[in-house]
Amino acid sequence: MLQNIFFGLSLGAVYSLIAVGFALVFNILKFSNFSHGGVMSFTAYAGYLAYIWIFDGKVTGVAMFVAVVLTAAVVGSLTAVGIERVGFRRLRSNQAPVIYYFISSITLGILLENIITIFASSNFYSYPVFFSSKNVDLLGTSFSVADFVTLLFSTAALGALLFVLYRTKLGLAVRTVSFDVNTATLMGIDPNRVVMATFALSGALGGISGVFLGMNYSLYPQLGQLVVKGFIASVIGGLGSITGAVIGALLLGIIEVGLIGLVGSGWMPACVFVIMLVFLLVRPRGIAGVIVQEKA
Amino acid sequence: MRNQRFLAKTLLVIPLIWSGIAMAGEIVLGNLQDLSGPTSVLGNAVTRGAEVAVEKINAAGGFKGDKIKLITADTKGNVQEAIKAFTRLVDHEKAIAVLGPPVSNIGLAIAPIANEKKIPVVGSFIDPRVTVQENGEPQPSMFLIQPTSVQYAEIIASYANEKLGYKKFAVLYDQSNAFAVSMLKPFKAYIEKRGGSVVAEETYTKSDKDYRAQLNKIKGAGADVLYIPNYTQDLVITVKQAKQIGLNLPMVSGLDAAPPFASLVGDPEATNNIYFANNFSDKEPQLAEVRNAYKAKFNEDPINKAYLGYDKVTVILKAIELGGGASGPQIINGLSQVKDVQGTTGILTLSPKTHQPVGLSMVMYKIDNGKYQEIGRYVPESHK
Amino acid sequence: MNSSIATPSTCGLLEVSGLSKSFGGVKAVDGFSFDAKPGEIVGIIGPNGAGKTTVFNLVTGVYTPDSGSVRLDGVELSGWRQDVIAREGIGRTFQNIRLFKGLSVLENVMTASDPYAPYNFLSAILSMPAKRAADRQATGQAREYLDLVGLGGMEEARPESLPYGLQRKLELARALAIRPKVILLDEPAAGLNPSEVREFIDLVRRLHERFNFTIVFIEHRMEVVMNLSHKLFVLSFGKLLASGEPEVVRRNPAVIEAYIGDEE
Amino acid sequence: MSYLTVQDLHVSYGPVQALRGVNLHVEEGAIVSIIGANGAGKTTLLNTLSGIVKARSGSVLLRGKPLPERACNIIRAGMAHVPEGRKIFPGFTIEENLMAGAYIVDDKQLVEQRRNAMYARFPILAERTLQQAGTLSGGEQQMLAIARGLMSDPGLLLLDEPSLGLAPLVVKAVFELIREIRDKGGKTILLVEQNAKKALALCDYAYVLENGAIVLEGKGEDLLSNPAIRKAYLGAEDS
Amino acid sequence: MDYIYSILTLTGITMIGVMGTYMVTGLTGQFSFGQAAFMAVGGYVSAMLTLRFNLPFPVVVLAGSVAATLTGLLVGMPTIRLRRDYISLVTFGFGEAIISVLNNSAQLTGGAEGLVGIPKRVDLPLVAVSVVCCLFLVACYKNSKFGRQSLALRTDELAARSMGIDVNRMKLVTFLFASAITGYAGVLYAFYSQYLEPGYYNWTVSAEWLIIVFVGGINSLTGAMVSAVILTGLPELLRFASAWRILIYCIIVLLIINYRPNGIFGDWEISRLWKRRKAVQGGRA
Repeated sequence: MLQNIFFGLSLGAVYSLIAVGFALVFNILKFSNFSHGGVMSFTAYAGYLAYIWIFDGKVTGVAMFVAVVLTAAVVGSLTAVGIERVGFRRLRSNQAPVIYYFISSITLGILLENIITIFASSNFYSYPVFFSSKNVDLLGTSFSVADFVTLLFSTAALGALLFVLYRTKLGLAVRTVSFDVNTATLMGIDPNRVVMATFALSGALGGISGVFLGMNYSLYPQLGQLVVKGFIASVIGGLGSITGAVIGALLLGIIEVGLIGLVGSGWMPACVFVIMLVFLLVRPRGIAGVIVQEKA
Repeated sequence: MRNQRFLAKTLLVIPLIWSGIAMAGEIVLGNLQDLSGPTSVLGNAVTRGAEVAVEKINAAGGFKGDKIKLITADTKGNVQEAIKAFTRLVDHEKAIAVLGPPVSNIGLAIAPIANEKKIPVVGSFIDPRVTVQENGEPQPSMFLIQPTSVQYAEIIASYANEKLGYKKFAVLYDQSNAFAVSMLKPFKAYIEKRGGSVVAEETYTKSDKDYRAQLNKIKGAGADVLYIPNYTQDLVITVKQAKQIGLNLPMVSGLDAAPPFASLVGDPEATNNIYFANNFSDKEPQLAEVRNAYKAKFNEDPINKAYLGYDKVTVILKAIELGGGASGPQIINGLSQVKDVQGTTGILTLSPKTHQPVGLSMVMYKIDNGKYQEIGRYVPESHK
Repeated sequence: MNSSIATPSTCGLLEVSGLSKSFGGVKAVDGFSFDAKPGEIVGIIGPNGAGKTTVFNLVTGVYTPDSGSVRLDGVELSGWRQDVIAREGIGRTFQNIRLFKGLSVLENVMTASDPYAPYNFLSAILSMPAKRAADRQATGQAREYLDLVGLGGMEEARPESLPYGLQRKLELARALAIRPKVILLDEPAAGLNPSEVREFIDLVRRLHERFNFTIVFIEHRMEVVMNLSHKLFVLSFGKLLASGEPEVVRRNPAVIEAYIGDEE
Repeated sequence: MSYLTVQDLHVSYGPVQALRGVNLHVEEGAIVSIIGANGAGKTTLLNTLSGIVKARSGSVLLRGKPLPERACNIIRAGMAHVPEGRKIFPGFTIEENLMAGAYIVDDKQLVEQRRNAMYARFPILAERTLQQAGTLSGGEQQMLAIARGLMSDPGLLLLDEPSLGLAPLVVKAVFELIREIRDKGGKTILLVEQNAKKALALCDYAYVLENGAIVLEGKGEDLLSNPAIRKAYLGAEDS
Repeated sequence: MDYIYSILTLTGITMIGVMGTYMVTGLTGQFSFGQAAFMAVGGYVSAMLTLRFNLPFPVVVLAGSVAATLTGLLVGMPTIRLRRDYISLVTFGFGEAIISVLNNSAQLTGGAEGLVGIPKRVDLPLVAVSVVCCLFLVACYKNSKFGRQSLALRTDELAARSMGIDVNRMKLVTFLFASAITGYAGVLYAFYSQYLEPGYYNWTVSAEWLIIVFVGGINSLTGAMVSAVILTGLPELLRFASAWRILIYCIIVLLIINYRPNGIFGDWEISRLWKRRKAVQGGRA
């Protein structure tokens, strides 16, 4: 039982990084950003290339891990900012309906995935082993160092994000724009720069997720399709809410693992659907909906 | 509106201009592969292997003086795309034979068309339904150059059961993956016929990335061995997570455990005590030339699908020789007569009754602490 | 002075009493009551933020009132769904024109009669005679309404391509087409220039003469208010401040104060 | 010298003319109010000044210089806008709202200093710095909005209907506050108000806006007794 | 010529599938992210009935469409009132659930290995006739009170309600009709390709259909159809570019979304040409 909850949580931790990157953009532009999946695939490979071309032989172990993660985060930021420029900037100045952002993001996701397929897909790749593969036993559950690091790093990344959002001027600007663009402008905040910054943050998270996915699951172009888990989690969590996305992701992880134990893995997706349906009927605003309602 | 009409007209005209017309003295082989979909790694490997073969033949003056032209069409891993791509290769590019994909679903989808058009497809789609119809007749145009999933699964099952002495099996497979599913049923049937049993059967689907809950259930089931007939990227996750939860069972798998699998895992302790059956042996002399040519051209090691791609070209050319001409029906005729042809993956004999190879052995390997050890070719008694 | 407007009869058609609604602790409407007799034209005025549009939204079911009742012809409507209330016979226009952009001018008006169109799904997809006849009739009626408001000949235009004044008229035609017993106009003259305002007043009078329905409107252009209304209700801070004949109301010191503010 | 000069400002929303050639001047240190009925174009005027709405033609000069092109830079030129309906950030704490107001100020010490000054001036806010702003009462929200507007220490403060939806006692407090901001803070204030009497009593100079055009202007106390004001609000006496 | 035929046939089937997406997204503004699942339901139900009970083709066609409609009812009833993003999530989840059920009921459906042995009952003429018929039905629907009310509620739900339109009911009716049409596309596909597999119906197909509708024009059936032809044909034209073709495809889609924000056709319909002519004639009379 405890073991299963732990599995669920660590799976949820992976999902939550994705979901938060996803929710960040929703927070500002109010659409589900499916290009986030493309960013994850892209950065997973970028991190790998950085390892092969730059860091290999220079650093090892944890230092290598940090180097790769940082590179991926930077590449992710740049990619996401580029995506905003190519896919959404014009739509914003045209004040296009949200639906167009959505379509644009799906197309960009496919585009990135395809770029990887063209350049990197006649073989499998994987990251080097960053950590000792020893298991740690704790409270009757056993988990690997990599798992632990994933959990730790996800928490740290989310913590850093929350710090940025709630303790820095940039975060203040992001939250302000998310509430009302015009009023934010009156405060002297440039919405374009805030949107770019948001994409950069989201991209950095995408980069970190990408490395984790690559590290745990090896590299292949469709890696980023795991973005759908982020989508589910952030909708359950209450769209646009960062904490909601985290809770939604952890919940999704636990539910998935729990269902595998209960009904077997074959029926799991169908059961997840039914649970999701019932949940949305009972609580159409998602978990964090309470907070949203209180605001009104 | 005028612009749009112009656009539409232009779009309609382009395919007519782009007509592929086969040149005289040229043999056009179609290559139907997944270049951009979920199994693009496999499709790209087949393509590169085939390119190596074609390049080698053309460099030596072509096949009986005719240059070989390989035209590759992408299926996106999607059967509807595959149908379009296949008809294009045949009707438009005038391919006289097609190198099939290593994916059975696509084989199943194009079989009716290939039969109708009498264009042979030589593939590595292991689902026996691709090559043999429900009534027991062979699919006239479909040929397989590696063991079927039944043969393949039986080779693995037989080895695990008879050579290694395992009785109680656990299985973990991707329920949404046709390859994995097709490798499961015959395996179970073979094991159960021999008095063994499957004590735990767990599944996952394509979008799942965490199998620890399943592995944990398997852990408590008291199995001797774990059978994992899945794609490479899944195997990587499986062994890593098995180690994490302290599941120390030996494992048996298909050729997806072949290199670079162990190096992808990168953890010798996790890749321990794993047996698998592959199509080829690195030690066999016929391989070296292909491997070197491949490495020289693409600067990477070929994976097993690349050898199969190479062999598909070899077999088709052999069939042209045997059938007496380079037309679809002649090649089909020739393919039924393929006997004792040396391929990179073994000595091929195709049965005219099933269009499947007969008595093709596979090469057993063991991974010990991340190191591959070749055990040798194996074929169960019942296949001989 | 408003002799051209038909005299209303005596019993109430729309009776709203004790209407209250708060949003997050702020009382937007607080026990407001008003009534309109058949054929009467009633104006609701009040300073910015007094809750006028909220009253309309409560009457038409956009919001559910916290308390109070809305009765049309003696039937209690509060708590009903918006579309049911509309079908009961309350039509409305909006402060910021809300036309259907994907539809032509004609189709915009037709949507009003569509909920009653006497044909089923099967006739619709097969374009059976019943459907065609019904649509032909609906088209005819819609054209009539368009002619009435002066939009004849613009049936196929897109609403967003019309000048602003015509968009207001189109919205009016669309509201008329549901054949309401009561029509609620939310700042119908907003954004119109003075000549358009005069034209608009004439138009409303003409329509009223012809259909003799009840009109309740919110307006801040005093020209419109004074020219059209039989009766005025003044709303301030969600509460009824004054009511009665227009001339009397506008001399009411409390009303003047609410509008112009108090002095020290 | 005229602190703010608006010349022949025209604004349209699509086909609707919202402002038709507005001219006005605001002297340094003055309180100038713009009064008019609902829909006369008062809010549009302020939104155009602060760049949220783009003018079709006309010019706006602040201390003789044209305003920056982009809306987000206008506050840097020394003009802060307290929008209609207050628009405080409801999910933020009071402290965060003030910080948002000081977004353009980079000097942390300065921000802290100003924040403390605001708390000193608005004790009601100081009591609950960590409370969510959305839970404040209307009057408190208005105080917060004004305080937020002052955080950038603007030379000119635009106030849009500060009395909207507030009870008379609270309105009185808000108007006293506005006077204090001018008298003690030395700010120039452009006030848009519907509450004409209050606004006229407070201001030095006033403009009456009707249908997007200035119809009347004069000193506050002069207009206060002018019967035309009533007409602007409640229509012609004789029609 | 077979090549052209097969492309035309499959394009025709896609066109019918896209009609479903067009109705849900173009008419009522909902975001169906699992439209392909209805195709799966239609295809599998009809194919299984044929394989197990050998029912005549017309009967299974009907059964397939009805099954898709009933599934639509099951999904639509509880969810149609939810807001847009939730509808996309629910339809998405539904699509995944259908795939998992198909994979998991291998005895019935063949599971991931797919269903083989479906007789060939569909050819180009039948598909062509189907496209014309479905187009007729959908165009009539759009042009009826149902279409008008759907379009009205798409642009402005509040205003639509105030016109007496029962918004939820109208959304549901359109959703069901779309399910039926998409289900029919599924039947055609099953009996053309003679092979079905669950993996084909995943969300990327639904997403592709959405892209098609948007490229064609936010609110134009004509546009949706033209863009279905172009965007399913385009990859064929680009085959010479093999691996690059999806890339080119994406870039073209992005250019259209960015530089022609209402899609190729906006809300223009081909029937307007005809209407205008009639209006001109009417004017003369």
